[in-house]
Amino acid sequence: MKKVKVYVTLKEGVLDPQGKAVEGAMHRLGYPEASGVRIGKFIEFAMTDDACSDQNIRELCEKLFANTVIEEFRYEVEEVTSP
Amino acid sequence: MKKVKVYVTLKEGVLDPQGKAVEGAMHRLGYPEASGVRIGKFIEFAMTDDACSDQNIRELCEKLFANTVIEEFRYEVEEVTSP
Amino acid sequence: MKTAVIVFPGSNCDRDMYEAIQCGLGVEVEYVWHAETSLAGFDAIMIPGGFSYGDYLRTGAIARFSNIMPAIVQAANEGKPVLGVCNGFQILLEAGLLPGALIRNKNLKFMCRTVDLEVVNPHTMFSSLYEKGEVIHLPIAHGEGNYYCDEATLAKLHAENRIVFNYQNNPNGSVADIAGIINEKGNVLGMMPHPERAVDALLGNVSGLRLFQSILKHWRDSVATVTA
Amino acid sequence: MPQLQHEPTAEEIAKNRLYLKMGLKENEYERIIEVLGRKPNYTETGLFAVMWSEHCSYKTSKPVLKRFPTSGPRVLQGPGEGAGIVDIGDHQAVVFKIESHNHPSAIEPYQGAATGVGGIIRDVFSMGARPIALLNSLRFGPLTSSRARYLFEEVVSGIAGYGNCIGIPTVGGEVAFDASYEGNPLVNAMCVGLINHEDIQKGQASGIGNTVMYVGAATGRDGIHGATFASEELTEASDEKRPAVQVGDPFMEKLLLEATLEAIKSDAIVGIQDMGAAGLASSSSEMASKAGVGIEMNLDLVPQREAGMTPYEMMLSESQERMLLVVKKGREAEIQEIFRKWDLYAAACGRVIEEKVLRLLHHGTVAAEVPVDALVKDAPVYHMPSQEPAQYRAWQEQEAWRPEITNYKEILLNLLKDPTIASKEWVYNQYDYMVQTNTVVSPGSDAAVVRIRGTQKALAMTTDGNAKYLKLDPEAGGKIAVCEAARNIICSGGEPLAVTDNLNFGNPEKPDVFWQIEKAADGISAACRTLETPVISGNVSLYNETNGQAIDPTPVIGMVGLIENVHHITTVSVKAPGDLIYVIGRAKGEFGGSALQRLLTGDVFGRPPQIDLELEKKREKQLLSAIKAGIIQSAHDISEGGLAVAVAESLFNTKLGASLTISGDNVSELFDETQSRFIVTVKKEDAERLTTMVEDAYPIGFVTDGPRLTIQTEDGIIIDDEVSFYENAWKGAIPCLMTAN
Ligand SMILES: Nc1ncnc2c1ncn2[C@@H]1O[C@H](COP(=O)(O)OP(=O)(O)O)[C@@H](O)[C@H]1O
Ligand SMILES: [Mg+2]
Repeated sequence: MKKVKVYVTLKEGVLDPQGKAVEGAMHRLGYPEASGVRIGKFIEFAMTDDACSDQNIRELCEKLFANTVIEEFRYEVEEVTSP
Repeated sequence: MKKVKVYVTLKEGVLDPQGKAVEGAMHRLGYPEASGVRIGKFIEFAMTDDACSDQNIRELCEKLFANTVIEEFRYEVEEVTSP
Repeated sequence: MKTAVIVFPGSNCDRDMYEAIQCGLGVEVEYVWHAETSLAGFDAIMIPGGFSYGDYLRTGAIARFSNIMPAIVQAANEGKPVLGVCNGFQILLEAGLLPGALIRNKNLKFMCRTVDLEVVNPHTMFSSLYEKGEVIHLPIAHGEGNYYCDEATLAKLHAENRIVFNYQNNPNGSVADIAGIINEKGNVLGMMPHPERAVDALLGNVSGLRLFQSILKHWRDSVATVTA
Repeated sequence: MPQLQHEPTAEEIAKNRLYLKMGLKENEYERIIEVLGRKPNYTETGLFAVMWSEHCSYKTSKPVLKRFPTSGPRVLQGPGEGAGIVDIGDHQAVVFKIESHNHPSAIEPYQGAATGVGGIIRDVFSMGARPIALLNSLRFGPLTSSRARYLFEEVVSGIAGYGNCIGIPTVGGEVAFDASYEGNPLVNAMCVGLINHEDIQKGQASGIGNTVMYVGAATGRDGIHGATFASEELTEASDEKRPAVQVGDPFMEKLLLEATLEAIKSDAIVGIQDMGAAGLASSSSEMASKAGVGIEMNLDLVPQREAGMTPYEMMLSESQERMLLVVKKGREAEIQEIFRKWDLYAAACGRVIEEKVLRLLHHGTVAAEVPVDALVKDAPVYHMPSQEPAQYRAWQEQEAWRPEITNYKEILLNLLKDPTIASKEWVYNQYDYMVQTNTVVSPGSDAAVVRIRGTQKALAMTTDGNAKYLKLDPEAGGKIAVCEAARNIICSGGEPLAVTDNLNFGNPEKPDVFWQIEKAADGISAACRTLETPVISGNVSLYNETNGQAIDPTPVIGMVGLIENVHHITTVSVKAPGDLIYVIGRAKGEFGGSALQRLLTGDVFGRPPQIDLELEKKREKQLLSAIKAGIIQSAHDISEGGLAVAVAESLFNTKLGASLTISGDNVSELFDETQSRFIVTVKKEDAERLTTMVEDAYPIGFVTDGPRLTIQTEDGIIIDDEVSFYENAWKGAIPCLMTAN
C-alpha cells in the first residue's frame, strides 16, 4: 500500500485572491513580515502498490486534481509500513 | 528569509465531504484502488528570519490558518537560498 | 425545437432552466440525467447552474467526468447550441469546450444580485435578438465567477469577437470584465449570469428571454434552410 | 449484558456517578433504575442522558409550551412532528419550522450555522414537503468587537454555503447586534416547504414487522452528546467539547432531499424522521413511542464511517444528513432502488416490534434494551420556580423618559447607521435568494414573498423579535414580537396563517430567567390567540449564557402568510411622485426600549411600548382589505427607529423623495415606537377610499420626484437633505464596520 500526497497550487501569475486576503489578515494579526502568501490544496490518499504508477498519479493530477489552465501540481509517494 | 509551508487537514473522525466526493470521482475515472481520500489546505508564504519563530508560526496556525475545533495543522520551515 | 436540460447530482437550477424553456419560451424540454450517454434527438443542450458534486475540489471538476459528457461534446461538434450557465459554464471550461477558468470572486464571497451587462456581440445564435452595446440586467449568483485566461487567450477572444457579454461594473474580478464567451464555432456559450432567472414579468425582469428566443430563432432559421 | 472492555460497567457507572458527566441528575438516574428494574449499562445511560436532555425532552419548557394555542381551522399538523403544516387550499399546504444552532455556532461558526440550516431543511422534507425558502434570525455582539465580526462573517457564510449549495433560496431574516450576545451568539434558521395533502408523512413506526431503514450519510463519531451540549451553558471549558460540532455536507443533503421526495411518492413508506439532535437514539425511540410500538435494530447493519464504533457512539452520534425510514415489509428493494439512483445507500437495519422497547443488537448480543416510552413520553418534566425580578417592577414604575433633540438630521443619520437598523444587504447578497425562480419580493422588504407556481397564490414570510422590549417587559415584548411579524406579512399583502417560535433564553434554573420564559410565552400566546395565528412548531434554546450572564430574552417569531392573489403583493418602496403618504395610528410618545433611547443613552430602561391586541387586529384587517382593494401603492410598518426611519427606508432604492409636514411633538412623531402603526402611500384619487377603509389614517405628505427628504414642522423645516445622504449611511454602515479592521 502506498500513501500519495498531492500539492496543487495556483500558477505563478494567476491572481490568488484568497492568498491576498490571508496575507492582509496576517499583517493585521501583527505579522507584517509575512509576504507572498499563496493558498493551495493538499490531497492525500492511499493506493494499492500496483495501481500507484507515476503514469497513473500524473493522469489523476492532470485530469482531476488540478486544472492546468491555472494550477500546477507536485506529488510524493510514500511507502505505508503497517497497513 | 524563510519559506513556510503549512498543511491544514481535517481532524481524524471529522467528515470530509470533499474527500468523499473526490474519491467517488477517482473510482469512476478508473481508479477503484484509491481509498481514504482527504483534502486539506496548503499555505505557503515567505517570512523574515527574525519573525519566523516556532511560536509565531504556531500562533498563526492556531488563530488564522486552522480552526482547531475541526482541523489540525503541521508546518515546515525552509531556508530560502536566493531571495 | 427539443431542448435538453442536463441534471447532475447537485444541479439546482435545472428546474428553473426547464421552466424558463417550457413556460418562458414555450418549446419542448426534457431533463437528461447525467448517467445517460446519448443526446440524440435534441436540438439544443442546456447545462444549468448549481453545485454539481457539491463543487468539491473545483467547480465543475467532477461533473466533467460524467457519462453524459461525451454526448455533450458530440452535440457541440455537430454545431448544436450548447448553453452553460453558471455551474454549467464552469463545467464547459473544465471540459475544455471553452478556454480559461473560473476562480473565486475577488472579494471571496458568494454574491447574489442583479447586474448590468453590455451585449458585446449580438451576432451569435444566442444573442441575435439583442442590440450591440445594449445594456441588459441579469441576476448573478456565484462564489466562483471570476473569469481568468492568459493574455494570448484573451487576445484571441477579442480578435475573434468571442466575448458575448461584459459586466458594466465588474463584480467579481473577471479578466476584461468578461461575463460570457463563446467557442470558435459560435455554438457553445458559457456565461455566469442567469438568463433563466429573468423570463417572467412577475419576478420583475424579462431580460433573459431574448437569449432563449435567439436560440429558437436560430433553430427555426436553420430548419428552414434545411427544408428549403 | 457483556460490555466492551473500555466502557465502564453498570456498577462502575453507579459507583463513580458517571451519569452526572453525561448530564443526568441524581434523581433522574434513580428513576432510570426504577424504570428498568436494574442499573443501566453504558449505552443505556447514554440513551437516557440525551433523550432526557432539555434539547430533546423539553423537560423544563414543556409546561410553558402548553400555553400556546396550537390548533385552528387550517392547521393540519401542530407541534410534535418534524414541522407544522397549514392548509392553503387547493389540496396544498405550507410546512414550516424554526430551529436554533446557537451553541455550535459559538464554537465553529461556519459549520455550526451550516449544519443548523441542514437540520431544519431535513425537518421539512422529512414531512414530505419540498423546501421552498429559508429564513434566519441572528444575534451577535457589537461589530466593534473583532470576535463579533468573526462570528458574524462566518455564520453568514455558513448559512450561505449550505443554502446556496442545496438550492433553496434564503429569502429573509433579521440580524441584531447587542452586547448581551457577545459571548453567546444566536443562530436560528427557519425552513418553509410546500406539500400536497396526500404526500404528508409522519414520524411514526407503525405496522409490526415493517422494516426500519437507514438512509443518507454514514455514521461517524461526530457530535456525540451534541444534544446535552446544547442544554448547557457555554463556559471556558466548552472548548474541550469540541468534537460536538459537525461538518455539514450540503451536497449529500441535496441528494437525500431528492431521493426522499421521490421515495414518498411510492406508498411503501410508513414513516420518516430525520436524525437531528441525538441522532439514531431520538429518531428510533420517538418513531416507536409515537406509534405505540417498539423497534429492534441491528447496529452491525448501520452504515459506519469509522471502524470500531460502539453502540453508545452509534446511537448518540449527530452525524448530519441522515434519515430513518419505516418501510412496508417486502418493499425494501423498491426504496433501495430509488436511493441508489441518487448514489445513496438505504440499509435495512431493524424492524418494528410489538413489545414497546428499543432493543439494540451488536455483534450478536443485546447491547441495550429500554422501554421506548421511558425515553420519550415519560421523560421527566420540571416545574421550575419562577420569580419576578425587582428590576422589572422598578422599570414599570419609572417615569417615562422624554428625549430632547435639537439636531434631527444627525439623529436620523445615526439611527440609520445603527447596525441593527442599517441595510442588511451585506448579509443577503451572500445568499442565493433567487434560485427556484419564485422569489417575487427579495430580502429587503418587510416580508419575503414566494409565489406558488401554477396558482395565483403566494406566501409571505418573516422572522421577528425585538429583545429590547422583552428585556424590559417579557409579556409585552412577546406580544409585540408576534404583532410585528404579522404587520410585516400584512404589509406584503398576506393574511397571517400561523407561527413557529424559537425561545432563546438563559438558564431556566434561575427563577428570574424562568419568569421571563413564562411571561414571554404568555405574551406570544395572547397575541397568537387574538390574531388567530396558532403556533404550529418551534424550538427551545435555553442556557444561552456565558460565564453566568444570560442573553436578553429573545424569542424569535417565524410567521408565514397567504397572499391570495399575486396582484396583492405590496412592498415598502414608494412608487410614484405625487402619491400621498399616510400614517396609520397616532404616536403616543413611547420610548422605553426604543432605538432612540439606545442611541442617546447607550441603554434601555422604563416601560416598552404598550400594545392593544384588539386595536392591532382591527388595523391589520383594515389595511389588508385596502391592499386587496388595490389602493395601496406601498406599505411599511413602523418599528425600530420610528416613523422617520420607516419613511427613509421606503425611499431607498427608488430615486424618489418625500415631503412631510408633521404637527405635535416632533420627537414623538418622528422617533417614538408606538405599536400598531404603518406608513402607506396611495394615489391622490384613492385618498378618500383609504380613509373610509382604514380608520386611523392621516396624511403627512407626498412622494416627490426629486430624491430629497424634507420634513416641515410647526418650528420650520427640520430635515431637508438628499435621500442619498441617508441612503449611503444606511447601506454603508455594516460593510464599513466589517472592513474597518
Ligand atoms: N417553542 C415551541 N413551540 C411550539 N412547539 C415547539 C416548540 N419547541 C419545540 N416544539 C415542537 O416540539 C417538537 C420537537 O421539537 P424539536 O426537538 O426541536 O424537533 P427535532 O427533534 O426535529 O429537532 C416539534 O414538533 C416542535 O415543533
Ligand atoms: Mg428534527
